[in-house]
Amino acid sequence: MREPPLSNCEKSFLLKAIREGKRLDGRETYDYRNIKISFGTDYGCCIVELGRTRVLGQVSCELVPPKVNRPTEGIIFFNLELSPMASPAFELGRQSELLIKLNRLLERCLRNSKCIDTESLCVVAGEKVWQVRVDLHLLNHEGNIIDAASIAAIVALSHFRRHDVSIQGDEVTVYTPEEREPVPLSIHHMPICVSFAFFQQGTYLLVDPSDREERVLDGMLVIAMNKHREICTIQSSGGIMLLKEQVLRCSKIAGVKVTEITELIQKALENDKKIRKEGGKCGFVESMPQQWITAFKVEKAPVDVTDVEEKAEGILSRAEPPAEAVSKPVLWATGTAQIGEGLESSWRDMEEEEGQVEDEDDEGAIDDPTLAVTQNIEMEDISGKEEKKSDVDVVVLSDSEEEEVIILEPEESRIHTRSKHPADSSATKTTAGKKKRKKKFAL
Amino acid sequence: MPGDSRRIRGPEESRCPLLYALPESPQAPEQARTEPRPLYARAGLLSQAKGSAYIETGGGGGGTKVLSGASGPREAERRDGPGLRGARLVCEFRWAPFARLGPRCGVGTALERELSLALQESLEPAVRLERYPRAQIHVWVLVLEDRGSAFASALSAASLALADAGIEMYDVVVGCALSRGPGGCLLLDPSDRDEGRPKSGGCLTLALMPALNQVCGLLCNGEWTEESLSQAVRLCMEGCHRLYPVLQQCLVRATKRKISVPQSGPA
Amino acid sequence: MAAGFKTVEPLEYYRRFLKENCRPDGRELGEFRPTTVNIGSITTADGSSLVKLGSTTVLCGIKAEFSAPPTDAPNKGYIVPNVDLPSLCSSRFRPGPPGEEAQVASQFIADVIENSQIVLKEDLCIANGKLAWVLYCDIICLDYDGNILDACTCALLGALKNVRLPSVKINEETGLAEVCMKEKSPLKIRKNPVATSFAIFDDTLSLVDPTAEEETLATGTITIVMDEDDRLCVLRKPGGSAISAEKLQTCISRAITRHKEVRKLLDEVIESIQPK
Amino acid sequence: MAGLELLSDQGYRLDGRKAVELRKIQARMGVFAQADGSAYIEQGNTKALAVVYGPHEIRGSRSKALHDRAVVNCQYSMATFSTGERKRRPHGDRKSSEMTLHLKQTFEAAILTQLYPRSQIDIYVQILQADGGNYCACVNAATLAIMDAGIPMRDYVCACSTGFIEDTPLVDLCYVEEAAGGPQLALALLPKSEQIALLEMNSRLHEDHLEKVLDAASKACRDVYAVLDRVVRDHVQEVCTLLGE
Amino acid sequence: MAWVRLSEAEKVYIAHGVQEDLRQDGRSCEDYRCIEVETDVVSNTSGSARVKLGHTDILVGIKAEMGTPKLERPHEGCVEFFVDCSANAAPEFEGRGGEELGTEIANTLYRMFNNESSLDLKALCISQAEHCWILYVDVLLLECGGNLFDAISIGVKAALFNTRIPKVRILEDEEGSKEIELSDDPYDCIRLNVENVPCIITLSKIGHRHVVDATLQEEACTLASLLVSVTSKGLLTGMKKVGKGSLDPESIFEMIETGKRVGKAVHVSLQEILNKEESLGKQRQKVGFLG
Repeated sequence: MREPPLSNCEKSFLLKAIREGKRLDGRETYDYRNIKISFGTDYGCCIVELGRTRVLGQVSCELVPPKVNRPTEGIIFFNLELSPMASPAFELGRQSELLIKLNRLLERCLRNSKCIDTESLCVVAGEKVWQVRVDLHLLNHEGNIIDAASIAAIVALSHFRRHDVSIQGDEVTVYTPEEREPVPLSIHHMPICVSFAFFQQGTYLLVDPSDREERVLDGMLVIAMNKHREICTIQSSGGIMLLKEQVLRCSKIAGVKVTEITELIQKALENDKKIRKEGGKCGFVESMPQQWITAFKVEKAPVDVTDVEEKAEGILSRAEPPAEAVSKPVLWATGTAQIGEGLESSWRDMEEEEGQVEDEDDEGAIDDPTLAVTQNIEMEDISGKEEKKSDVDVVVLSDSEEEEVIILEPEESRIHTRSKHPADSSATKTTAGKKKRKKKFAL
Repeated sequence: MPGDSRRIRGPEESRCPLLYALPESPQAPEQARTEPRPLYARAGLLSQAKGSAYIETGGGGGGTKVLSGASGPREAERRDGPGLRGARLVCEFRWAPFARLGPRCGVGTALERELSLALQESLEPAVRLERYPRAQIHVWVLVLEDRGSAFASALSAASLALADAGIEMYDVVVGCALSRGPGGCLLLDPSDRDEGRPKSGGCLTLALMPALNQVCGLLCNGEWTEESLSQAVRLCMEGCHRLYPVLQQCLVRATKRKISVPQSGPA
Repeated sequence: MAAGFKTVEPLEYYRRFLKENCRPDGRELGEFRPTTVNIGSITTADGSSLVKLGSTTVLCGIKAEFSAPPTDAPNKGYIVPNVDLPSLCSSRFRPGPPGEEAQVASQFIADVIENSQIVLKEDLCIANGKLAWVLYCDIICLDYDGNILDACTCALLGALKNVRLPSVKINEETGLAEVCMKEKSPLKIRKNPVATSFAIFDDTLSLVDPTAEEETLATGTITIVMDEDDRLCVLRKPGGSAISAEKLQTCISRAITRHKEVRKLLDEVIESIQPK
Repeated sequence: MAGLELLSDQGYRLDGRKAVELRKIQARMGVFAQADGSAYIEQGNTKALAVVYGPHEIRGSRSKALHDRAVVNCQYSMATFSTGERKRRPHGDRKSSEMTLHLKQTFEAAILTQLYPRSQIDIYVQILQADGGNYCACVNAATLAIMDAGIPMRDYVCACSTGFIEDTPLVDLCYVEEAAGGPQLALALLPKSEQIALLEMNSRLHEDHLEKVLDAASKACRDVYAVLDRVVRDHVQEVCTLLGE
Repeated sequence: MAWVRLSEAEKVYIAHGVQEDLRQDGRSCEDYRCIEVETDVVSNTSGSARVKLGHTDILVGIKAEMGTPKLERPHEGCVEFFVDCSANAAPEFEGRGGEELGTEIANTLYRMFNNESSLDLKALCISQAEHCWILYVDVLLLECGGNLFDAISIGVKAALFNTRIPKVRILEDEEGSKEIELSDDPYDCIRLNVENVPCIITLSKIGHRHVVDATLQEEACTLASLLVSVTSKGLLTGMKKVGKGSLDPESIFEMIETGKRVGKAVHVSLQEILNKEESLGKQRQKVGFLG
């Protein structure tokens, strides 16, 4: 489904508001929406909410052989999915331009900036390394996916714990969490994307655009930075012309925003750690505001299970016992048998006819002037061969089943048998074997 | 990175046990053969396809079994391209995974694609495509067991299926294959053993419209001299002519069955 | 006239027949179409069988190959079943990768293998942690006229019974496998699962072995897989109209009878191709 | 990073260039006869080919047409033998798709698309040999090809990559310098107005250095501009002589 | 443009011309257009060549990479063909549009090289069942002006001639573990014997006659053509009918004969150019796309 276009009136309203330095949700120009981070019960699972944009991050890992050109490095794979659940405008399974752009931005922001020590993921050089897979799912789309996704990715990675391994000789042992405490990944720094939206050819600038603002903007600039004010990625997009000064200004703002967000992330991580240590409850359910869920208040519907067994017994006793009489299969030929009969089907008459082996070379049918007499030829000359075979008695592989299949047509057969005999005699040997084979495959 | 979730997947890599087989006794020396192997053909056996045909050739210990189905003419899916004036013929040729000795064949290999195209180009001259503007006709060929000359049988089977589907054609296309042994002797309608012989000199598959004496498909590899190649083409054509009556009979029979006239010969 | 009525009101057409306790093709409600089994006809496969249920035709070919056993189960081999519904068998299928129905059927067959333990995966291991058999069971539908699940299950069982694996020795020195193609032995078949499918009409009537037409008109289908000890291996009822417990019990009884029939049929065929 | 010294104490780079020196640029317009515009560029060992078709009617579904401007359609593709290790696919992977997207953005901004409503302009670039600065070579080649096709633009679009090592910005990185993993920035600039058509940066660079690097990059882009301008003028002169004017 | 559309009148005009042995551009039926061949145009490949045949423009790059031999052929290296019909040649080829034609050409190349003598694959084996060279022959189609198969096969031959694979030594230490040492001397290399590498000659049937090296316009009036691959000695290593038409048997024999004759001539002149270029050595000015 295509997103319904924004009406001109809505557009001009939005732009006018931006010109006046106002935003629909009451934020200031450089304000972020509320960021909320919650963790799942498992390590490496989190939901990041940016306003109402929600991204679920999930990290998993497995042991794989490394890439040939980098034998001592682990592999990190990022995958962001935009499901129709987040917005009806997204189609499933199609690599849209937006998706490619976002995925590459994430890769560049997190992988190229080397925020994770990939060498620490190596188990046996050239043979086994950890492959870390970061799956991000957009659950709800209300603008600025990339910022939310980058936060979710780094939070999930920082929260994740992988199985511990030990190496003894060639043997690699992977310990379950019960055997050994899982180990966190070593993270060098935390790059976070900050998006800037430009309006009216770069005259106005907003931080963290919402979906409506995204639809009227002229261009975007994404800057990824860590709290040490190191820029990890810059990406301009959309068809606007920027000036150097604008870029520099944005990078200043990004520095401030990143520091705030990093603090928030660290607080959230510590908080979660504390809860887990104390053995408190964790998981998404805990982070859901109770008052929204009305289902908890519904009383349980009573299910009466007392007499289930008796009921079942009753049904069983009343049911007809399976019929004892079983139809007897008919063996057509070696390897072919049938049960049931009657009923015409297009495959069925095959079986009746299957004895009709056409061996035109053997019959010399090419030179045969009676070529026009088709339908019955084969049957008859088989009968001819049949006779022949018993006469000559060459290689009889297994003749017992053959008769069952072949339908002889007495009136005409004799005529043809006669006409075919001279050509037949030389070829009988091959035919006998052949016919048997044909029958094996009852097509 | 994401794998194919639409099939049930086995291990990443598996190897054919034949590779580890102990060496067997030497094969029987080849002999020149100028006669095609016996052939069994039957048209109109599938209940769902509009036209269908089954061909089985070869003897002893299994033969080449080919099943073909045709559907159409129906409305063309693609409206662009050069197909407006006549129908588009879409052909698919493939082997069942277990159709060949040796390793299990994968789906959509390069060879299958090449042969699908060759099949299409060999059938196109025979089908009166201009009678079905803006339409498309599908032909599928599935090789159930390949004991040599599978593509030649596929050509015949496909054209039978088209005829069985009632598509207008100029003639039935007959396929015939030939292989040349290292000694230079020509073997008509080779078995898989002949085809797979190391250092075999080459293989040729020819498609012929016998009534019009027009060659509508030719596919060959290996090393040939001009003379041997011409000789091979001639032999293949002869082979096609010999198979032609069988296919004709098969069609007549299928038609009779269709109109369900009780068996009373035209004589 | 009847043909016209059938095209315009297919459901009503069927109902008239069903009222008389018979079906347009002349069968009774509880009657299977003639079932033909042909085993061992594909010589290039290690085991094969062709099953026909009326017009529905399914071919199963099994190829055995070597592979390293899975890391989490070093004493097991693999069975890889795949059902292919090519456009050849019915115009309802598109060419290309397996469609929904083929995926569902493949999964169903995989479930049958897993639940019934038809062949123990341990039997397929050659050398612990080193080498194991992979059985690629490719089931191709050649003609689709309904009830492919029954046909596929039967074809799979037939083909598995036909499998002859060459003997394998591991060469001590080289560590490589040595295969002797001359000495072949059959697989050990532990269970004989047989499927029986029903189409449910108008929420009450159940027809056994539905044709393609009946499947499309039915309000629901149900497939029951039984083994020789009268145990349920798989019971598949994908949505559709509800069925009462009594009705279900009748279906199961029918499935038991069907199991006996098919078992006998397969045994007879296998017997006939046994080298004497 | 480790091992290789990318900038010697004397201020020379691996290939003997100075920090702000470009590689040798050679270019030719009008390489192919069948396309509407085409150009070939060599920047050191990076070789790129650009072909332009259009403006023409929209190909495929008409719903893609824009009522007020032309659709710019790009494809970035790398010859399978262009890289040190053979590439499996010429295009269609994530990186190439991203590059395609970037090219599209760059030229949507630079071409006066509003002059050709409801039509389409195809720009296809092909890397024949990759030795760093692929994006930049493509942009430069595409600029020439668009000019060859006679499609009006706001200005030349000149692109150049810049790295940053030991507090010195290095312009026009070659493959070895790129692979070292230091910060790198690609800039596509409209030289006259100093407007940035595309800015892309990777790896880690401290914010304080951003300005320095940006300055070096825009200087390099202006240098590229001088070369491209020369090529265009020579080409036009050549064509004029051929036409006998 | 991969193909053109012609009006009926244009087709008749071309067919009549062919009948008179005078084609649109003044050639006779068995004349080729001018072929430009240049080798060693992409420096990071093991061998490369660019071929220009009329408006057809082909770039072939060959890369030799180390790999493991195929299980069934442990004593041989392998050759992989890949044809990229890039969007440069025709907008229809954008995205996956060129794949169909690309695989068709690649499959044809596989077929024509599928014999014992075309290339000595045993020479590409380094150590049995362990290491071998895999030659990736990548063809890039830059412009289509008809007769792709011929131009590509000429390009492949020229690039194979130009290919230099570094020599390899296998060092074995006491424990039996092997190590592979690549020679870093650029002159210490293996060269391939291209004497038996075939060229494809496409014979297009127009009217009652057949022409070689058809242009796009001529291809548009061709119903059927025959690809014949010929070695320099006149051996035929493959044949294939393409197009929707059929051929009568007599014309096939004629076409085989013409193909063989023309093919031998093409090989002679190609070898001449390649030898000449080789003899110039380093003095040769590389033109590439700048000329």
